[in-house]
Amino acid sequence: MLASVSLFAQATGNSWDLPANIAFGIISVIAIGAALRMVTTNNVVHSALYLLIVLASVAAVYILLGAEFAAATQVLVYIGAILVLLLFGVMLTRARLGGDEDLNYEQRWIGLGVSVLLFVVMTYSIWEQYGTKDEARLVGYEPQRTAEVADSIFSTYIVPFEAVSVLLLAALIGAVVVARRD
Amino acid sequence: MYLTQYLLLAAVLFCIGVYGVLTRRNGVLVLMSIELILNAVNINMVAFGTYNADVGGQVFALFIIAVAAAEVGVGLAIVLLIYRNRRSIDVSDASLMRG
Amino acid sequence: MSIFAAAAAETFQPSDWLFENVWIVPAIMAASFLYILFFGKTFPGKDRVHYVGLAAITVALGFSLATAFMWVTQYEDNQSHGSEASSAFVGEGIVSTVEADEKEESSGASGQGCLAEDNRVGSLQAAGEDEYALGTGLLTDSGELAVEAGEDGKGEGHIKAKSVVRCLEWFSTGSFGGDTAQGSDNLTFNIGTIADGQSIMMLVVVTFISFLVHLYSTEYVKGDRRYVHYYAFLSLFTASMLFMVLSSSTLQLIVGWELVGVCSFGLIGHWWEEKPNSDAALKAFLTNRVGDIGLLVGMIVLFFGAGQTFDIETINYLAVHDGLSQTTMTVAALCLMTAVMSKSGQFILHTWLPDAMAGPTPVSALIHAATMVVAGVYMIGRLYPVFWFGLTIPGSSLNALAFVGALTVVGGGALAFVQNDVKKVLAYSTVSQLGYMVLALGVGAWTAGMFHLFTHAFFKACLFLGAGALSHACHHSFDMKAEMGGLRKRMPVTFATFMVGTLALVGVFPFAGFWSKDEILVGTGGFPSTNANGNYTLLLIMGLIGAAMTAGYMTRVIWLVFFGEYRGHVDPHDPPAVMKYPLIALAGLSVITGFLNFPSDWFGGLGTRYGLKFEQWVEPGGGSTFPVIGHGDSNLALAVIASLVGIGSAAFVWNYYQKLYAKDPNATEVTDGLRSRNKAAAGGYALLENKYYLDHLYEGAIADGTKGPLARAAYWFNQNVLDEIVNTAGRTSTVLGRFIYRFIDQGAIDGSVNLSGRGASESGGLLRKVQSGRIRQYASLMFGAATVLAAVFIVAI
Amino acid sequence: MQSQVLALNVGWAEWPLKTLGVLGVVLLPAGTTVYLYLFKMVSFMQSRLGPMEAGPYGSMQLLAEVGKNLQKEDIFPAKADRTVFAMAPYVVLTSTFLLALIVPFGPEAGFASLDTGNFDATTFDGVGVFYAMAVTSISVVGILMAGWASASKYSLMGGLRAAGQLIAYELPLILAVVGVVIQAGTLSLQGIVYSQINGEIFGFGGLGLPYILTQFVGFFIFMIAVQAELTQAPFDMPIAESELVSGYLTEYSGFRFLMFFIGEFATAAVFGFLGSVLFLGGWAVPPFVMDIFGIDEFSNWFNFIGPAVMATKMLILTFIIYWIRFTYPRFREDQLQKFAWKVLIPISLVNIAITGVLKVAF
Repeated sequence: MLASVSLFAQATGNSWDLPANIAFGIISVIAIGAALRMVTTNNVVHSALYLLIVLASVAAVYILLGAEFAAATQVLVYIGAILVLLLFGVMLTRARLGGDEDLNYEQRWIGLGVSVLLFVVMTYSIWEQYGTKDEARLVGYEPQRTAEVADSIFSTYIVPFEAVSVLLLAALIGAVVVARRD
Repeated sequence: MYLTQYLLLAAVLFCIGVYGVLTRRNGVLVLMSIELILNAVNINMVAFGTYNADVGGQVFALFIIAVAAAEVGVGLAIVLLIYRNRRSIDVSDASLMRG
Repeated sequence: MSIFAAAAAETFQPSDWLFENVWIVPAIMAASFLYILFFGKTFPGKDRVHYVGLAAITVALGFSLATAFMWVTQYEDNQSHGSEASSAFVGEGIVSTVEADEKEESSGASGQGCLAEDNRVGSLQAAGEDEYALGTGLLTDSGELAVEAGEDGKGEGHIKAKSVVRCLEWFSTGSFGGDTAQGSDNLTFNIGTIADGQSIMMLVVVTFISFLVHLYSTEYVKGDRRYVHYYAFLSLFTASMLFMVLSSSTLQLIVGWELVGVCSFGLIGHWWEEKPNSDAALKAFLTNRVGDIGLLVGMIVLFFGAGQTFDIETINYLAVHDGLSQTTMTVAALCLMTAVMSKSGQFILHTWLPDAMAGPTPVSALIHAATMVVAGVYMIGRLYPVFWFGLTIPGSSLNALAFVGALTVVGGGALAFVQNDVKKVLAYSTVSQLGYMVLALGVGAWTAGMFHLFTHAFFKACLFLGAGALSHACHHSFDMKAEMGGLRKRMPVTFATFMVGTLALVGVFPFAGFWSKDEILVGTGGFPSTNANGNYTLLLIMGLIGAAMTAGYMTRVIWLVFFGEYRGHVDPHDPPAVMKYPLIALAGLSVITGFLNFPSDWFGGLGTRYGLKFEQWVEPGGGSTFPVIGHGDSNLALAVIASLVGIGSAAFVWNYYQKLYAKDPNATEVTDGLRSRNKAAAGGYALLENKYYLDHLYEGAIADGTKGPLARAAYWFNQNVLDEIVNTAGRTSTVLGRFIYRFIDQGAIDGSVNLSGRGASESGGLLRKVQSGRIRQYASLMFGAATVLAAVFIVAI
Repeated sequence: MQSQVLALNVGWAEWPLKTLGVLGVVLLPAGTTVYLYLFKMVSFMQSRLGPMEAGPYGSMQLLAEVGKNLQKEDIFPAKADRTVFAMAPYVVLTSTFLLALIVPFGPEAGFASLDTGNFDATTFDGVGVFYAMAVTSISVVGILMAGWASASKYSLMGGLRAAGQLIAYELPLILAVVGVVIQAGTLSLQGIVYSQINGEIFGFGGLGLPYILTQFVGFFIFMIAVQAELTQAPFDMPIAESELVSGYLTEYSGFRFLMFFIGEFATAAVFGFLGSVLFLGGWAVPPFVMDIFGIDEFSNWFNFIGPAVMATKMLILTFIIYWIRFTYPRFREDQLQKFAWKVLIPISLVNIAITGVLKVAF
């Protein structure tokens, strides 16, 4: 797959658009398909594994957007920690093998209706605002350097950073307090 | 390459996440759907960051990832607590706050 | 070679890894403190925790000795290389010298980045002129000191070493508005180290004494209930003292200053279960707080005066080059003087120091004799231009600092006569000796003051550790009248070392105190043909009286402790080896350290070659950040007079006790002596016994005096003013309240409240049906509503 | 733009070669270490006779083992979740392959560079080390999948234990590397190699400055954490044969077991590569050796010598790993967790703090 992308990259004189578009297409198809399966499958663990695919695709999207540090963080935190935690949670509660018929709410039309409505509204507004207008083009963007990210975290965004660190501590303590057995 | 396509991908994932939140009975699955929503938001963040050539988007995506980690930690703790008390993590059963 | 060369002394920049990284020494001690603090209790066998402290202090001592060695080596190397260069400068005259100086300055400044370059270079032209004026050998209007270096020939040809400053940015702030020394709007606070003769000298003194005290304490506080705590504090103290000594900014100095204060507090109150000890700790702490306020205010004054900088070098530079107004310096110096008076036990804030003897004796040796109490003296030395120009009495060539010092010399010495506790005698002696240091700094004999600090550290530590050995032997008592006497034969080593320490303290040739005290007396310039800076005849006499007193009370101690009959009831012996060897080491140093700075015109050729080494090594280089300081000529006649005065006083006291002994071997004082016969003498004794009533003054007059009237005034104000207001308000509101209740509350408000309550209740009943308690339904509603809202916005906009 | 997407800056013709290269980098060291250490060294160490029959001195034993496993029947337990069961070993191997992808074997010898910014060997920027740490954590998912899909309580317990252990030791692993990153001032693996070449020991540059000298605390923690990440003894609690009958591997056999097995040894080798890049100077030889031969670190020679140097260093590090594996008895589960959280993590945090202070000070 990536080889073909690379092929296109050379064929089009290293123009970025085509290979990136192809890569994006493949990634988004995988992501959307996995996401759909994730919310419809009858097996909790399968659902978590489909989430894994979605998360990995999102990491690929980050790389496509030049945000490599975010991509690595996505893999490290989401796949390495959050997903494992979720799998833990599944296995500690209801790791039933095989399908589980009552995973979904009976009246799923409400959810379907709300999300379709939401989708229509969002798509409309996005298309209206950006569409295929010229100013919405991403051309010749540079990958964002890790050093810049670090610098801006520790200067411009130092206050949110500290807030997040306090939040993590609070969540840690909170999780322990909530889940401990006594 | 258009910004639009990333935003649309994010919108699709977001809506799927909302559907998951609204239809799943299992608490852990609800949490997973919320993660999906957060990821959709993150794509937007990073896409706009790249669009504006500003690392701010990426930085906030990182913050959201950190917050998501905290959220999953606490959320799972709550789910485990519910499971321990009721032997079930069906969120439909947890309706003690009925008016 | 003469005036000019000395006025604009050439400098060189020592370069060595060690000078750049002296911060390692305090860092080691801080690490040791943290280690002991966190792991001390779980250390394998917590009674062996001293290994950690000892290891750390040994490494630190090695580092400081290496640093000092490197400093001295570089200095000496430069002398041999630089002599031709310096003579070349002489040929070209003053202008080239100043230019050379300027080059040195600017390169030094740019290399370090601590000083604002433009600031410094910009004012150098003026500086050069100043120095020219100085060079003519006159006192300038600003009270700067002119020195005639040509005649004594001491400073001749010596190229001073510049201090090695290394700074890192600590933190920076937004703009305060206005110009700052850094040149930009943002204020940057640096943290850094200064390595120069003064700080390296202190480095060696502190680590060395601390090392010996660590060693000594292994035996002295063995089995103590807070052994771990003790060693943690020793490490912290050493770390913070070194931090203070090396600090390159006044902010950092304050941090170190307060940290040593905390350690002092903790160690004085080491045995806090006993009330007097914790009282003493509190007293020390509170007295120091008085000074600390002065310190803070002074530093803040300097901060703004010097264009918003805490950098010591910048402040000194500005002080020397008229960058600070006379008023600023006077105010700052007066405030800082309070701090010095409290920390360094100057008269009248010295009262905490004798009480501080409640702490363990090794601590007294380390903190309350050798190192911490000289922090004030050190600060004067560090910010010398500020003190020197700031405290100069306007319209005269006299300096207020000197008078404070001289008063302390005599006042502290007199008190030492009436103490029965051997440690308290030593404590007052410390007060008195600190007075000498301040006196020396006040009269402009900077080197003499620092040298006395240096020698005093060794012999006073020797005496204190000796006192500790005595107490260790005599049932943990320091009462020399009740528990001691005749120990000469029972504790020969202690006696010998104590004797050496005493001789050094009294200033007997050739012990250390002789040289340093003599320099101070010379420095006062009160004696004919000493060529010193000032002309303080009165202070010279006070200094001599102080010398006589020192000899007197120390003879009294020696007699009461080591001669006569033994009056205690245990069998005292010399202490074990770990306590003995520190004593011997210190006694040895008390003999030889004096020779580091013996006058160059003594001992013929030996003097010219090896004399005044301390001065050359320690004295700061150049006139850029330091006022030109003078060196009096040594004077044999003055030395003889001072010695004779001491010996005479000692002989008098000795004779007194000898007679007493002949009358009754067990007597320690005459019951029918002068005091019972002469009213004036009795009064004087009572005055001394009550420590000039200072404690009474502080407690009775100041504390109680302000407490009582203040309380009464407050009570009156409370009763008559506040209560009246409250009562009136109360009465008014009662009337008003009744009115409101009847007409407004019952009618209008209650009515509307009831109405809204019914409304809420009924609408709640309607909405209740939505509240199913099902999260999913809530979520659907939330998302649905948000979507609808978004759709509305899209359509509307 | 070229440097942006790690996969796209490779000419298309290089792709098959690179794919083969990655396969080789993962499989060859795995085979070597298995043969050298698992078959031979342990036999010497434990004074017993190792495999001697297949080929001269048993040199064909490896092939025999592979053949044996390939021949075996591919068994799925009756109640197993077949898809997940089948996928699990691939997920574990994916982690290893992704890790091998970024190891630099020479100035330009590598499969994918994650470096961005300037490439003039002075300023390196990128996410190399961070990427390595991130992909390491993927294997946890594979292990949980294997444990759960086997439909066996031994497997499930083993999988949960393994995941717990891997998460617990992931932290010290990352934190130990942070010290190196601080000292090198870059996340890029290539940058770390260069900064070790250009380093000086008190002004003496002949040895460069392998970070094992300054970051020895980090190195120890790294090696211990690697040992635990590989679930090698003394950290082999998850596959404890005596109580969990091989943990999450219980139900695996034949080809899929072989994949896990290869994954374990290949990961050890790749961690060996990573460790030598981070702590032993990577593909470079000490600068004084370069001086002797008159080459510098940008020389093309290193694209050929580099892999050999790396292999040597890797073999040394994996030797240590297996040496410890065959020497120490197993930790108890609670001891294992305690060791990670109460010993390794605090020490590595202190190490980071001290490194930071020293970095600022010097």
